[in-house]
Amino acid sequence: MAGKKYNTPLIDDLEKGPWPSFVTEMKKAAKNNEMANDALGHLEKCYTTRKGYWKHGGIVGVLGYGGGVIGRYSEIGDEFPGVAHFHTVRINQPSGFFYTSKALKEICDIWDKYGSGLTNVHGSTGDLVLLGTKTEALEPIFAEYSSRGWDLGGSGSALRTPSCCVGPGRCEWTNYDTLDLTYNLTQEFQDELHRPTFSYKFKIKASGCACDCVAAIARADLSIIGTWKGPIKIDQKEVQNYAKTMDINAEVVGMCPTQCMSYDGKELQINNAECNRCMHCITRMTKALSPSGERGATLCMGSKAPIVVGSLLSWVIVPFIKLEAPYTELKDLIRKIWDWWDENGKPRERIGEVIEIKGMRSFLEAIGVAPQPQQIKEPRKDPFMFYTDADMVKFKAKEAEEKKTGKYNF
Amino acid sequence: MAGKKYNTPLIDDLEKGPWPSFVTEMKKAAKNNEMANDALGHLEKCYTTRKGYWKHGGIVGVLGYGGGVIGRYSEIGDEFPGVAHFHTVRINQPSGFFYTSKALKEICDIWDKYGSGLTNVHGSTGDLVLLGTKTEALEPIFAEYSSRGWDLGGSGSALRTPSCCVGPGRCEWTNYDTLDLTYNLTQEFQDELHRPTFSYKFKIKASGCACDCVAAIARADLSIIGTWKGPIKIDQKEVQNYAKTMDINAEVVGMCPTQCMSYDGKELQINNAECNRCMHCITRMTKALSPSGERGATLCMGSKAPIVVGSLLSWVIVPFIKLEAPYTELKDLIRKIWDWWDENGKPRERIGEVIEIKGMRSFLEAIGVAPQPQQIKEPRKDPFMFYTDADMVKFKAKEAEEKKTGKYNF
Amino acid sequence: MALPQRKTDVGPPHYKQFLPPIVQKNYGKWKYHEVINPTTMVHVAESGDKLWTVRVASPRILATDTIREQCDIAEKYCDGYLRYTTRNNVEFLVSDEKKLEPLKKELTAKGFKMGGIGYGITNVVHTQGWVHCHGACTDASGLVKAMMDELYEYFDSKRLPNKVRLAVACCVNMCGAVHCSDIAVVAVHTKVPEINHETFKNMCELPTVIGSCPTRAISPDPAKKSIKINEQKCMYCGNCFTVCPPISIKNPEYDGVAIVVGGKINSLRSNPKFSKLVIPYISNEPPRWPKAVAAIKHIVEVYAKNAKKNERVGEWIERIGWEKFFKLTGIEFTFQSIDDFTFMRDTMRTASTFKW
Amino acid sequence: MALPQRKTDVGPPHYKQFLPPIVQKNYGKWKYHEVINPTTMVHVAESGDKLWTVRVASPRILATDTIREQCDIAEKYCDGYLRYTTRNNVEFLVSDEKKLEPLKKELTAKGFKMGGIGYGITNVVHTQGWVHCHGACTDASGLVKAMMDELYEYFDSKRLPNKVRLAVACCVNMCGAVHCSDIAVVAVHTKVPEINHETFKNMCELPTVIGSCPTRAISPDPAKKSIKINEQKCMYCGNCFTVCPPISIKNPEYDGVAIVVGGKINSLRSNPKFSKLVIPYISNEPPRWPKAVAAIKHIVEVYAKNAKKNERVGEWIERIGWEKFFKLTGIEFTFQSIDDFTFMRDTMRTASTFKW
Ligand code: SRM
Ligand code: SRM
Ligand code: SRM
Ligand code: SRM
Ligand code: SF4
Ligand code: SF4
Ligand code: SF4
Ligand code: SF4
Ligand code: SF4
Ligand code: SF4
Ligand code: SF4
Ligand code: SF4
Repeated sequence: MAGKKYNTPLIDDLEKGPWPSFVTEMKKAAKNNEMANDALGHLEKCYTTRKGYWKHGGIVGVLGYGGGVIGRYSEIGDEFPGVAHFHTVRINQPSGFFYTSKALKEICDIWDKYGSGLTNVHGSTGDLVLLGTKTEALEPIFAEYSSRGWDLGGSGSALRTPSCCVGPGRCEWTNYDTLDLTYNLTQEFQDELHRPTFSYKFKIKASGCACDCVAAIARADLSIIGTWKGPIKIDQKEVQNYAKTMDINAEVVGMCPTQCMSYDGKELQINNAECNRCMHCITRMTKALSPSGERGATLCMGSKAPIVVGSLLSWVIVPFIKLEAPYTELKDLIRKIWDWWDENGKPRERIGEVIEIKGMRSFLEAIGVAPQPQQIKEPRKDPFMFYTDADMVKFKAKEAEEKKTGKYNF
Repeated sequence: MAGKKYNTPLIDDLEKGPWPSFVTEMKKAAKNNEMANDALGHLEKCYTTRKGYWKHGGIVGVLGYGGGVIGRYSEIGDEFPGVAHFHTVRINQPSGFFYTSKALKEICDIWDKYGSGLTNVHGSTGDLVLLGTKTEALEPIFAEYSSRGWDLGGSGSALRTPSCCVGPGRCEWTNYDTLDLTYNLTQEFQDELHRPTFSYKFKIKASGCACDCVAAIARADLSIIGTWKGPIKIDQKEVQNYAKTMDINAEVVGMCPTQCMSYDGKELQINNAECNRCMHCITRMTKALSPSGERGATLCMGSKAPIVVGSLLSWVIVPFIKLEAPYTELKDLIRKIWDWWDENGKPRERIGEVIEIKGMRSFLEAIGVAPQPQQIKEPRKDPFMFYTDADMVKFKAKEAEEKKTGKYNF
Repeated sequence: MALPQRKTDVGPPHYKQFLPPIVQKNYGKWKYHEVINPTTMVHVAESGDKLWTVRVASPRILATDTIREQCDIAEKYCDGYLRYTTRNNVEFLVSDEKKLEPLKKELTAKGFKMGGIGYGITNVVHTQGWVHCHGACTDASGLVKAMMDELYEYFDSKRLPNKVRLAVACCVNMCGAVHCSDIAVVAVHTKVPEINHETFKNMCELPTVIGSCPTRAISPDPAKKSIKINEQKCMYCGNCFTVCPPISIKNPEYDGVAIVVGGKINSLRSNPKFSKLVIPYISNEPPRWPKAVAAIKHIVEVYAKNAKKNERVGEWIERIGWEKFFKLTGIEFTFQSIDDFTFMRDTMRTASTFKW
Repeated sequence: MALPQRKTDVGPPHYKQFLPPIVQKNYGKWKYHEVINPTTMVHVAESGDKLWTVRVASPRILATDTIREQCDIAEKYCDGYLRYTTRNNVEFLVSDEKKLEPLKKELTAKGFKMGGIGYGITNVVHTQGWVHCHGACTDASGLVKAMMDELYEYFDSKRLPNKVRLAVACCVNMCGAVHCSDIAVVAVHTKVPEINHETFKNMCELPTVIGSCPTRAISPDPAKKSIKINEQKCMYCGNCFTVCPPISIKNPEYDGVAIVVGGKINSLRSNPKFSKLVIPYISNEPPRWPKAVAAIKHIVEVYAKNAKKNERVGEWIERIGWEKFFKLTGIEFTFQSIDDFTFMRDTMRTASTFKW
């Protein structure tokens, strides 16, 4: 099969050194695959001229779906026919990125048959990305994968493939079942994932605790961060064990953001009412400290990359929600969120941007969430605020009541 | 003289209680002054109806000046003829609000002759405000005051009356002569103060140290905050004296924002390289601690009240400037600032707003100030930045130089 | 009598002529000071000279006769010198210790109130209100009087963890720059202004009016040769009314006051801070604004009980967290406290780390 | 051969079938873990069961043959189970301690690189670059390879005060969400795009193109039935180019990379933070980007030397102050570091309290 052998001195240099080389991977694939081979030559040309040659993606895909494939064509397809078309196919990964070798090998076999043999395991959103194929291969690829229980992930103005941290699969800190929630939501919203009808993309990411190992707070429109309501349990014996190898006051107590801990060399104490559950102490002394009480998550909303109005981190919307199958409350909320976004967002406006434009109140009222100080770092600074007629009625009624009782209710 | 006696039950209530009563003051004045008397009745009416009756100020003033008088008319001048006109005259206060009784009494005598006998000592900007007179009295008032060495303060789109803290007059912490600087600048910019030619108001306030007793950082377009370059001198004997009545670790060391202090019960130590000169320790132990080394000020720019785009605090422009008469460097800088503002500001845009619109770089380059990390709390977050052609030439030249020397200059 | 010859651009008189001799002598050479009690402090110069300051409350609106009284006292005890502070108190500067007690005695006798020095509450920065400004949605002097009557003990005797700076603004122009106060009152309108379309065309400039609106709520109404206001966007700042008289915004029933807290000016310990909105609306209740006053007092008391020594209100709140502030004070958290203006991005919380 | 029957909306396979038996048994019942060394950690379940994890570096671009190799190893030591991490490493999960050392031996023998656990540097989150994206102003995979070769010791052995998360974005779309990384590279254009007016009218929608511009630099050019770009306002984000092919922004000479630092994701100790710009421009220097790599290494080393244990890069910098960061690293402070975008108000300093 092997086509033209390209001279690739620049990228060859990237085969040296201790870190595994993507160039080596490309060469591996290139041995039996013309597309991969041309991708090598194509890349060397980029390195030589310091410039990319890919064109804007055209709209390609599979029947009945509006996403899951990123169309890609080269400007210099004549020179590198193997990458004249070079579309990627996004396969929705299983929750937590767990696989069996059997499943993975099957994925590989199909991909070798239809594509470049190159993959991204995984893409930044979470998909298993199959890197580079031709338009005519898309339908066969989809038939092969979907018949074996694999589906495409999201792209375009749609729900994007939800993703999560390993959670209960291998972590002592998770506050809900991140794997199940992610699976469940993905199944629930198959239509929204495959058929773009949103104003823009919508991402969901689920982390089991404040460590946020899937970086939800920074790159998901809906960021689900596990947390708890209850005191931190302390195993004083284990504290003593840590004390043997750790300066508890410097490394833990002194770094507690709320200064609610103390350690006198004998006993560690936590004023739980002041603890903000940042997880620092727990991560540093996992054998000695653990959350207790009610488990659930904080829902945050709106994070995104900088285009157009600057990066956003997700904002706390619901300070605490219990997350247990079938997750009805969360699903209802998500639907309300989408409804509001649909009504208020212009094309290419992420939900965070729309909330910024329309105001948090409009959003919270629409989804039926009350204002709570946990949603903010600090209250507004400028006296430029809205009062609804209903607000005024409420304020006046409160004052009338106060007049009666003689007691103020600020 | 006394006119109609008004029944004023609501405001009469404000004569009770320990705090000195402005109503009592108004009544005092009302005894011999019809305008003050009508002001009383007018105010009672406001209290009764919960509504003000003043109209927008018309343009009134004195010949050759564009400011210094705030025109004020009542909507209900028929009912209260004494306040049908009720303009205020702003007298430029002396630096630091120091007076002799002789001077003050003279001010009072003139005011009784032409006005309501009511004053504000002082207005929020700093002027000695004469509260309420008629249009025809303005020229006589001006002749009387100006001939005795008093001038009007600012109003309108002009330089506003500069103001300062007591500084060297009675404070051990001042880093420059706030009184002299304020006097000197006010004299230098008489034309800008009296003849509005700016886009909007421009305020200057000068505090001798970070205590900022004139609140410059929050309410002056140019906020001058005294500071120093040099270590904090420590008198260990006085430290011991404080230790007798003060928990030095809790009240001083533990509250140092840079955590650069330590106290072992015997000696207080400061790591001056890490000190940010916040003044906390010095104010709490003024006998023991004092700044040393070079004295001067930080120049900050742009603070204002919330209308239109929200309140601003002043931004650091020049981290350090020496301030010694005749203050040539500062005056030149102020002129450059005004020139840039003049070129770039639309009517009713304060300089802070214009800087926000046009960008700090445009402003700093125009006034010839280099970028310095002291100007910012943290660098930009979004990768949306401008590069001039000159920047690119510079970057490339630097890299060429690095290639030659084999050493990077990040 | 003929008027004297007017002069222009003479500027303010030189301050030096108003400095007491002891100040002239020790100008810029002060060594330290001691706060003796809330009414008195002493500054000691490098020369060893001592200067006592007695601070006296002022309603800021002064009748000329009161100024004359102050002058008489200054003549008797201070060689005729006196000064006012940046917060509008009057200060008597005494260089002869023997005159200190007699001065205080006379001040007391004449009904002057001493205090305001050190860690308590001093005079309230405020604005014109109904006494003089067309824009006022409340009276400032009356509010101040009502507040200070209630908080008086913190002026003349009772101490707090640190200074608590109060302010009152009679409209959102916030002339007193109340936006960085420990606790402040801002008077607010709560209803969209009404426009007199008849007079509009003659009295107002369209671009100026449109440009005056912070939220772009105003658009032209060509049919009427006037403007229209988008009710969804207007937040009643009154700026349009300031630039255009035919726009009217005053509303006796619904104008009221809001309470903001946690601001500070100086840079000691922490950066200057804006005050933040905690109570969005209290009805205007002249002559004593009982609920607003009670709210302020309540906040002062909760602060006094919970803050560490030296912590300003805002520093205390930032240490414990705003959610805790609302809990401790029992103040209801409303939508109005959620920023939807220029600082929205920085004020929304972006972490699950808060207190319940 | 006939294709199998396609199905739609099956969604991903259920994760449970991919969980190793020990995980199924102890699912959600983990008690604690111990990081044994940078290559290995062990999780202990409430049941007492132990699960060892060996983490292996991945270039993320994997040939199917490499995946097969990983599968073979998993079959030999992990009953055929394996997982990938959120940062694209591969993890081998061992429930039988006896298999641990043989596994590692085989991994080493096969050239797989173990590491990335605990307080060091793990895989670099990155994007497509010249390998696949039309928008790329640099190559991401190449930069990552060059960086990690240089920083390799922090992956497999040398420790740091805390985790240091690196990322590379090949354009300001920042697909990897590098905007909250300890240290990241963002590729940038530095010149205003050029417009092919001929093709514009057929290929682009005017309102979309105008709306795509963050700085409102684009306005219609009716004469040409195209657009014009205000050179004063364009900051080369390329968003117009993304929505409209006739706009071209690639520039081999002037495209380059910027370095941002101090971001973080988790909420431990301090809130999540955005990364901030410290080096505005370094020329694109494939295949090894020596200056960018040297800059990153330099920052890592200064951090390693100066930070306290447990402090992330951003936490360390916030403790010492950004002015000190520039001083310690010797990085030149440029106008580009001064924010003139949406966070300008919050990032300018409003106090004289800084370090010289
Ligand atoms: C493949 C992937 C990068 C990777 O190498 O991993 C990727 C690739 C592209 N992203 Fe992305 N994005 C990918 C994850 C992200 C992420 C991270 C995440 O999802 O966690 C972000 C930041 C988070 C966010 O959504 O804001 C991201 C923010 C963007 C943006 C900016 C969106 C914004 O609102 O600011 C664009 C621009 C756009 O939508 O036009 C974009 C656009 C693109 C496009 C489609 C370019 C375009 O305009 O046509 C890229 C296609 C590249 C190609 O040819 O393959 N991509 N993109 C990631 C998806 C793989 C997967 O499905 O798993
Ligand atoms: C008298 C005084 C209040 C007082 O009781 O002390 C005052 C009174 C007025 N201010 Fe002020 N401002 C006064 C100090 C301030 C301050 C504080 C300061 O200067 O330190 C501020 C906040 C700082 C600032 O400049 O931003 C202030 C911010 C405003 C604003 C908002 C400006 C802005 O850019 O946001 C306006 C509105 C305007 O300019 O149209 C305003 C407008 C006004 C007007 C002229 C109302 C108007 O629109 O016509 C008021 C006239 C009241 C009257 O009838 O007497 N005044 N004004 C203060 C001047 C006395 C003096 O000369 O000493
Ligand atoms: C007289 C006056 C200056 C003037 O030129 O008139 C003044 C005088 C002094 N101030 Fe002040 N400050 C004066 C307004 C201010 C202001 C401005 C304001 O309130 O509008 C501030 C900023 C307020 C803020 O931060 O919000 C101010 C913040 C301070 C501080 C910082 C307090 C803190 O820890 O937060 C100190 C330090 C201290 O208290 O030890 C201070 C210290 C002092 C000292 C001890 C300075 C000295 O050595 O002489 C003076 C006596 C303090 C006292 O009264 O407790 N002064 N001081 C002002 C008195 C106003 C009044 O009538 O009560
Ligand atoms: C495997 C993985 C989750 C997954 O579902 O794949 C994971 C697994 C663990 N993380 Fe994580 N984290 C993983 C990505 C992340 C991310 C996301 C990212 O980097 O994009 C973060 C947020 C990064 C940030 O804050 O900028 C993250 C921030 C943490 C932290 C907080 C560290 C800190 O103090 O700042 C901890 C706590 C700790 O280190 O003790 C933690 C702790 C852990 C623990 C100890 C949790 C546990 O008990 O099992 C796991 C091993 C830690 C280790 O590798 O050192 N994990 N961890 C991810 C491994 C990526 C890799 O290949 O190296
Ligand atoms: S986010 Fe929390 S629960 Fe999830 S893997 Fe990381 S540490 Fe564990
Ligand atoms: S979880 Fe965080 S806030 Fe709570 S005690 Fe531990 S370190 Fe302190
Ligand atoms: S600002 Fe500083 S120098 Fe001026 S009076 Fe206040 S404490 Fe003294
Ligand atoms: S001036 Fe402030 S930063 Fe400096 S040592 Fe004193 S308290 Fe610390
Ligand atoms: S705050 Fe408003 S109402 Fe009060 S004096 Fe200033 S402009 Fe007038
Ligand atoms: S009151 Fe303020 S917000 Fe409302 S229309 Fe007028 S200017 Fe705009
Ligand atoms: S960061 Fe930009 S260039 Fe890189 S993959 Fe994403 S969209 Fe493409
Ligand atoms: S490159 Fe970005 S800033 Fe420049 S014109 Fe295009 S969209 Fe606007």
